[in-house]
Amino acid sequence: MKLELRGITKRFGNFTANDHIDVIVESGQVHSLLGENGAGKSTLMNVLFGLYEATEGQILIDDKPVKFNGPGDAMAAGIGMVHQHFMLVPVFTVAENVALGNEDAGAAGILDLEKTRARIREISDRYGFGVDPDAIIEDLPVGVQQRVEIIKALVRNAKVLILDEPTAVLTPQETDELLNIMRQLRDSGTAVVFISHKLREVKAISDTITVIRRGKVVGKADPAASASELAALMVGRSVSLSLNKDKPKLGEETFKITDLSVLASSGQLLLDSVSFGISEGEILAVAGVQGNGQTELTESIMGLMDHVSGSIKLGGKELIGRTVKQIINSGVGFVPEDRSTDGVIGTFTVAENLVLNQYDKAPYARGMNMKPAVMLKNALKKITEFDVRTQGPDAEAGTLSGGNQQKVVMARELSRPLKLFIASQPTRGVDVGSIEFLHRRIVAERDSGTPVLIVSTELDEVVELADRIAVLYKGKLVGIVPGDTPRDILGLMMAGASNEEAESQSGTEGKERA
Amino acid sequence: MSHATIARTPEAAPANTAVIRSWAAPITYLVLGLVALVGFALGSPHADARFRITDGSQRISVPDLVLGTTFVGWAGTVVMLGIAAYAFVLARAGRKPARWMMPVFAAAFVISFLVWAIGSADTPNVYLSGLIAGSFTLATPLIFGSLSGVLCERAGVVNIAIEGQLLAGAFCAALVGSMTGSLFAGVLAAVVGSVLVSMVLAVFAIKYLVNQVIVGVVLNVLVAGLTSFFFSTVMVEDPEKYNSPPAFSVIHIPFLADIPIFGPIFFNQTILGYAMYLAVFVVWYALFKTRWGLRVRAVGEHPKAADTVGIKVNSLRFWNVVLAGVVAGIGGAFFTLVTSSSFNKEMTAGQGFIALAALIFGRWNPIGAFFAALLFGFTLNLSYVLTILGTPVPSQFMQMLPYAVTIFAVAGLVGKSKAPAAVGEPYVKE
Amino acid sequence: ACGAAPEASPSGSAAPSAGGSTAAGAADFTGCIVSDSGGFDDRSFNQSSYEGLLQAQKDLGIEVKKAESKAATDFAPNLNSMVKGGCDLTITVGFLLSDETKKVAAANPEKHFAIVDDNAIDAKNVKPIIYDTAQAAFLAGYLAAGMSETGKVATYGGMNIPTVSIFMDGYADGVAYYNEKKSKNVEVLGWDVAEQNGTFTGDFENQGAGKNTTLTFANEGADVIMPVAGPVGLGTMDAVKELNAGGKDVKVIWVDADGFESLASGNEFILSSVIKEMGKSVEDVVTSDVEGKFDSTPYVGTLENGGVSLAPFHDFDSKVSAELKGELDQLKADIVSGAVKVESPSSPKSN
Amino acid sequence: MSTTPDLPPAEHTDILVTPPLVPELHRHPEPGEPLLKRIINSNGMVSVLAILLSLLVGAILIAFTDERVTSTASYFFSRPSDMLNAVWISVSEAYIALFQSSIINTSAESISDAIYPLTETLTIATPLVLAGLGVALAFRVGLFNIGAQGQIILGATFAGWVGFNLDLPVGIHLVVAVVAGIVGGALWGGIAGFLKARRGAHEVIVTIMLNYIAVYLLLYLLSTPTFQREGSNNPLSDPVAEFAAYPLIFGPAFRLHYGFLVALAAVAFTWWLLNRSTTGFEMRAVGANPVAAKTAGINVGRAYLLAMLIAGGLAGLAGTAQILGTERSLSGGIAASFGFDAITVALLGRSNPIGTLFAGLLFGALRAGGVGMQANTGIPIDIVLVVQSFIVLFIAAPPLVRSIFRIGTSKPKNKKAAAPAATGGAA
Ligand SMILES: Nc1ncnc2c1ncn2[C@@H]1O[C@H](COP(=O)(O)OP(=O)(O)OP(=O)(O)O)[C@@H](O)[C@H]1O
Ligand SMILES: Nc1ncnc2c1ncn2[C@@H]1O[C@H](COP(=O)(O)OP(=O)(O)OP(=O)(O)O)[C@@H](O)[C@H]1O
Ligand SMILES: [Mg+2]
Ligand SMILES: [Mg+2]
Repeated sequence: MKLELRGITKRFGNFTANDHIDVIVESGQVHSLLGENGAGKSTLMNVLFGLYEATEGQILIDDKPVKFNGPGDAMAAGIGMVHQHFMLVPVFTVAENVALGNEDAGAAGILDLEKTRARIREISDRYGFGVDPDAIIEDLPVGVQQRVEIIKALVRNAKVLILDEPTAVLTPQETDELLNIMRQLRDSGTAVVFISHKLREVKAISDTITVIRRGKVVGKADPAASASELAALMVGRSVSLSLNKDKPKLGEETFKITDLSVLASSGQLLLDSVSFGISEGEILAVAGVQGNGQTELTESIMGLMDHVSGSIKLGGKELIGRTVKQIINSGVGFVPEDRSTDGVIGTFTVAENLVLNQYDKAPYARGMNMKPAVMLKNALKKITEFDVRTQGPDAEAGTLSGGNQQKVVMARELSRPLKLFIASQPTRGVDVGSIEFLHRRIVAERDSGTPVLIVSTELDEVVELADRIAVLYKGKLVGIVPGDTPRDILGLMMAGASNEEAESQSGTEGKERA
Repeated sequence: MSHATIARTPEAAPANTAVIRSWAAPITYLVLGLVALVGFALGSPHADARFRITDGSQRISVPDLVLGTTFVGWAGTVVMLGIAAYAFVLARAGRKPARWMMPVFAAAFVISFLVWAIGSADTPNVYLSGLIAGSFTLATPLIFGSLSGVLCERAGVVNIAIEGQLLAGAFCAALVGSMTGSLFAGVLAAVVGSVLVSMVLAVFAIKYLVNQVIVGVVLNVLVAGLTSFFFSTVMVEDPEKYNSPPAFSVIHIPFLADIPIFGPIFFNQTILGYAMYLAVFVVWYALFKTRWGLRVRAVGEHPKAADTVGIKVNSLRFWNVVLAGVVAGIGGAFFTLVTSSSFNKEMTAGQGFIALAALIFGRWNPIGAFFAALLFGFTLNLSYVLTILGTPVPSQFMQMLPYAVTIFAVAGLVGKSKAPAAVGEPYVKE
Repeated sequence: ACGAAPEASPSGSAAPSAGGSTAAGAADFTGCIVSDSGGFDDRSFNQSSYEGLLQAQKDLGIEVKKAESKAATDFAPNLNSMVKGGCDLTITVGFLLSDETKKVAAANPEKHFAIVDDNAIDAKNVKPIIYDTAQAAFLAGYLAAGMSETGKVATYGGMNIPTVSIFMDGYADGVAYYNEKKSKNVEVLGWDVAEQNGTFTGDFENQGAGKNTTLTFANEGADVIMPVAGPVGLGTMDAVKELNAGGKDVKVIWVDADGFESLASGNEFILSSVIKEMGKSVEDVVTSDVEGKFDSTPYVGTLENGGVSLAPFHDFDSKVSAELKGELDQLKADIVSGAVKVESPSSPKSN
Repeated sequence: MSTTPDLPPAEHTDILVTPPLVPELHRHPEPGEPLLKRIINSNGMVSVLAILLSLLVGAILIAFTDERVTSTASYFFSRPSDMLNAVWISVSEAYIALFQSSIINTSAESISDAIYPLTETLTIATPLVLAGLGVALAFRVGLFNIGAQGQIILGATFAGWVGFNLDLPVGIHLVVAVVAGIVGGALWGGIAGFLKARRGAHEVIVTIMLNYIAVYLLLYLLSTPTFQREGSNNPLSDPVAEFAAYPLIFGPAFRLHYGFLVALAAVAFTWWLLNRSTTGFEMRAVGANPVAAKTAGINVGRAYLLAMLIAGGLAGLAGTAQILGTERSLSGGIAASFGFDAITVALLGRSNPIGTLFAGLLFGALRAGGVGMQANTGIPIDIVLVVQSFIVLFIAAPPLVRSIFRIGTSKPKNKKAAAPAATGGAA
């Protein structure tokens, strides 16, 4: 099957997200789309999948024009899509999610999930997914949810499979497995459209690469080209892909966690006797697949979790048992992992969001009375300093792009004297240029003598920033290793191996590969 | 390199869990147990409470149940305090209260309370079957209303307009029923009236993206205004012609209707009464066991996900709201074709809001809403019965009983209930 | 829809003045009425009073205006707009309007007012219209006790307020009097005179509650039931129809008007009614004002002046024994003469 | 300013309107839109049109049920002018009465008679605005407060008790009574807030139930000697002491009392609280995104409790407007239906204090006008409910009004209505 997009244009209001895009996707190929944040990749795929209606242009299948009135039509035409943000109903089982929209039903529409279960098991076995059809989605780790999305597409016999940033939340190992699955699919004749910001993966898997910038195709790239060439094509200027930071000047170990355990209300241990410390002027990065306790680690430091035991000391003072407000006031800066739900309030203005946890302190308030003028002045300053792209301090934060929302949170947390700085996924969804900037700010905070705790699923970022790396697996601290530990060892540790095991294992594997 | 790292690990054994002590349940049990001790055991009126199961008009005759208030009060208290103590033991050990504890405790409490209350009355003697049957009758329109709410909210549309739907149904049933003299036409008109209300809700909420709470609240006012207006201008002018609808008669199923207690509830109802049971079952079955139900729930939880698999979110929502109108319309007809013989201004008297509470209390589940409405009907009926038997409690406090019980149940036993995730959010597609 | 146009209808006379119509020979008198929050279609005292005014309009050709109150907040504006609208006599219905009537009457000494069911105003231009309903209800209680086969009779109210509980007091006292006379032990369900506490549906709207309450009464063995709850009583009628269809023998004593005449259906189960002649007394007050004989002495409806009465038995006439009829007549005479004292905490107090 | 190479050069002169740092996505205002067109397309215009449309709907109902219209309709085809005439007469009569009883009585003989209707409008608007503020405030915190009715009742009960039971010096008596009213309402609202914060009990259920309980509680109290009027056993209290009542602003000829100024002060207070105070910031944050609020150190439960306390207090003030302002003695109907109307008022006012003030005034006018219309023309006051509802529906759906009148939009579509999504999700 050959799929052709011809002259696709998509406008939102008077903003053009896709501008006369031509792409041809052939079966038996992995076709990658590269482009910076907001370039229009997802939009293009949503048009192709019938979720958005193209403003102009045509979609052709095997040279015949088709018209999709909705995803249903696209699926019927053999197109499957794994969305950047999962399209799974959290309270449904795997089987229900897979069946949805394509249900087997008996008389009077009575559901028959048996066939679906069988299909799931079959596909799961074929690709080694290990997915239980009766598991509830919200209980599953993201990696498994990812597979459920792929199963959804495969069950519908997709001839074209679109994968929009599928690797953003996977471990290196899982990523490798996914790439293997993609190869299997390609070899069985499926056309795969792959979107990723991770140039390494793109280079490894692609047969064809199309680069999009500001909604336009700027050309094709050779998978053999170097990463910095690809980056330059994407952004339109040369980008420095590595951060030059000085050696840390360690001070006192002012932040210390001892035997920290956190329980879910079900009694499950989310963190299991975790102990470590961070010195002034040091960045400790926590690596690990999502769902292994990183979120709970940061949230329990912030006083956001119930059922916490052990000790968290900052400058000798115990944090456990204090309120969130007290903890913030004792000088802890916190960038939560999900900026849109935890970090900013979408219907508040940028200016308000910039003082979200400082609103009741001087100079923003005197007594109960707030001072909007001071807030505004602060906002103008921060907007310039952090290069927040917004229509102004009065714009609602929800209208900002994800990257700019992230900058608002960073600006808020980094602009007061801190005794500890915690950032979860500090650059998630941020484009290359801004990553550079934010990383420099984090390092500057370290250099001013603040202990810094970074949590990131992005291994590149961890390696880039960390002076030391801690790895969490199923709530346990697997080990703490130096910042320059090789990636494959980290990967193995993230899968639960201790650092000694990982080193020996990666040694043998390295040899096999070589 | 094994994928087992991500798959669920069923062997996730004790090593991965620890003790959480939750004292909420034992404390609640203890407090209620002490209430029972002071009220029902120590405060026993030392009389016999007589429960009549049959009243002689049935084929089957069952002897009266006579219970000593002192005995039952103490027995109940012992059971309740026993459960409370056991709950403390479990909590200490970090274990959750056993599943049977809540229902057994609730049963002990209700039985002791009932025996105490009847025993304390001037006439310590009650017709139990009538008490229960009356509860069902009072609950029937509430149940229809709740089902309407369930149908809307499961699809992601808030339905504050249940009151308006019921009232519109009641009005249309009375008007058309009177003019045609036909029960069928009356019910049909009720359905049409209520569906019209639904459609306004659907159009404003889905097409014009107006906040659904606003539309619902306003629709209640609008329907109250319209029906009162036409009541004053049309019905009052000639009540014989416009406001004397026929009434559904009771269909008495021989033999079965004579089964003590259950007979009158299940086998001695009007068509609309039987329709209520059917509706509860059908809505439950359809929501949870059919293709349609799966889609409806998906749309209410995550409309975009539903859209990506080709489900027409807004049209499904629209038709669900309309269907909700059908169900509420039948409930509305119940007011004028079963309960009473004519329409009256604002005669639904806030029952739509009670239905709303019942559906939240019932956790958006038809069966749950059924029992929640029943609890309400039971306490309401009990308050009537107790005043009839004569109690020293002022009538105004008896009238508060069902509302107070609902608050207790919601605050003490139910706690948070989780609405469908996307309820209230319009779905907009680019 | 395509009838013929009336010949030469002079424009202007086609539209009678709004809100009321002028009958031939209109006296230059405007009689007005303000309801309480029950509204004029309450099938109770607002409606009866309004009907009395309409009757006066018909008979005397006066001009009539009405203002219905939806809530307490409407009383003042309604009353004001009546007074400003040139009403000579304004009738206000219910004790809730007492304060407002007093105020407006004081501000407009040249206008006349009458207030139904309230005796709290002592002013030259306000005539209270009240009823000693307990007297008639006493007869009804005696009748109910005499007719009950189960030895249990019942009553319930809409709300526990004096105008309602006075019926219930009289009824219960009548039963007690019967028991005393006959050494019987007929029980009254739903009202306890000593405690002044009993069964109330909580409002005057929910007919379902009336029906349910009545069914419960029947379950507990009552076979004569007196609802004192306006339209809620229609729920009792529905229940009684159902009960009789199911083979029970349950009768109703209606209140306010003669239910046998006023109800659309179910009147075959109306044993009798406790009549409160609101329509007639309102009409009388209007008539005497038109005739220039307005005074402010309270009108108290009693058995003696016929302001309250026990309605005829109609269909039950043959079933009420002559003996019982005789006793009732004697009882009525005794009450009128004062030989039997009927007293309720809610009875009108003379002031 | 070289960031926008794709703009036509002409626009560069206009660079002042483009704030710095705006990316290329920035939407430029359409140049040269004529003023008239902008007015026609504005939201204010939509509101006016919405009111007109609603009055039209009302007119249809009035005409439909008017006897003169129905009788002339029978021969419509032989002489249509009669019917049209009758329609005109019935509708214009009704609306003139509505206007004359709510704004200015143009046929009055004295100035005081002429402005009397306006003072009535303000009088009725007083409790509407106050209770509306309570509902609006709760809305902004993500709580759907259906309980204003019960809160008004409790407020009136507390204030009334102080008013007719205590004997306090001039000045102090009123203040104590008003404070008692606030406390009563706050207590009732606070129960719902407390149960929400502590037990997660759904505020919709709790407030609905508390409304009923308040009604029966009041009826019970009115049957006790403490509350019942001396020498009467009607459920009616003594009037409040003269010095416990709000003084009348324009003397005894008008009902308008100082409670109206209290309402204006409450609008200002609520506006300040929500928009300028740290507490308001917390409450709005919780309403907009409780998770983010919690992360920012805001105590969500406390915000719920506080919001319901204040909302209840505002509704309690509405109760004082009733008991210390217009009614003066306590009866079962003291709250009328203000608690329920308040929900609509708050929603129409987009949960914003100033909006609520205007919505309350509009509803006050309709209510006052409706009473007069009914008294003068016999049209049931229920028509006012119908007109009110249509106004809210039309105002909430500008695209509908625009499409009916075929006018363009001046704002991007799909702007969500004011009430926070959290509220919808809650129900
Ligand atoms: N409601 C809205 N009104 C106006 N503009 C909006 C609105 N919502 C989004 N935008 C615009 O759309 C963009 C946000 O889209 P999105 O969040 O997908 O971008 P992104 O790819 O995450 O951005 P970035 O490149 O910063 O990571 C922003 O440029 C913003 O200005
Ligand atoms: N619903 C929308 N409304 C308005 N603008 C939108 C909308 N969706 C996307 N856009 C705009 O289209 C641009 C392209 O967005 P898209 O999500 O396609 O980017 P992308 O290339 O997938 O980026 P990323 O790498 O961050 O996923 C965004 O910058 C945004 O400005
Ligand atoms: Mg993006
Ligand atoms: Mg994307």
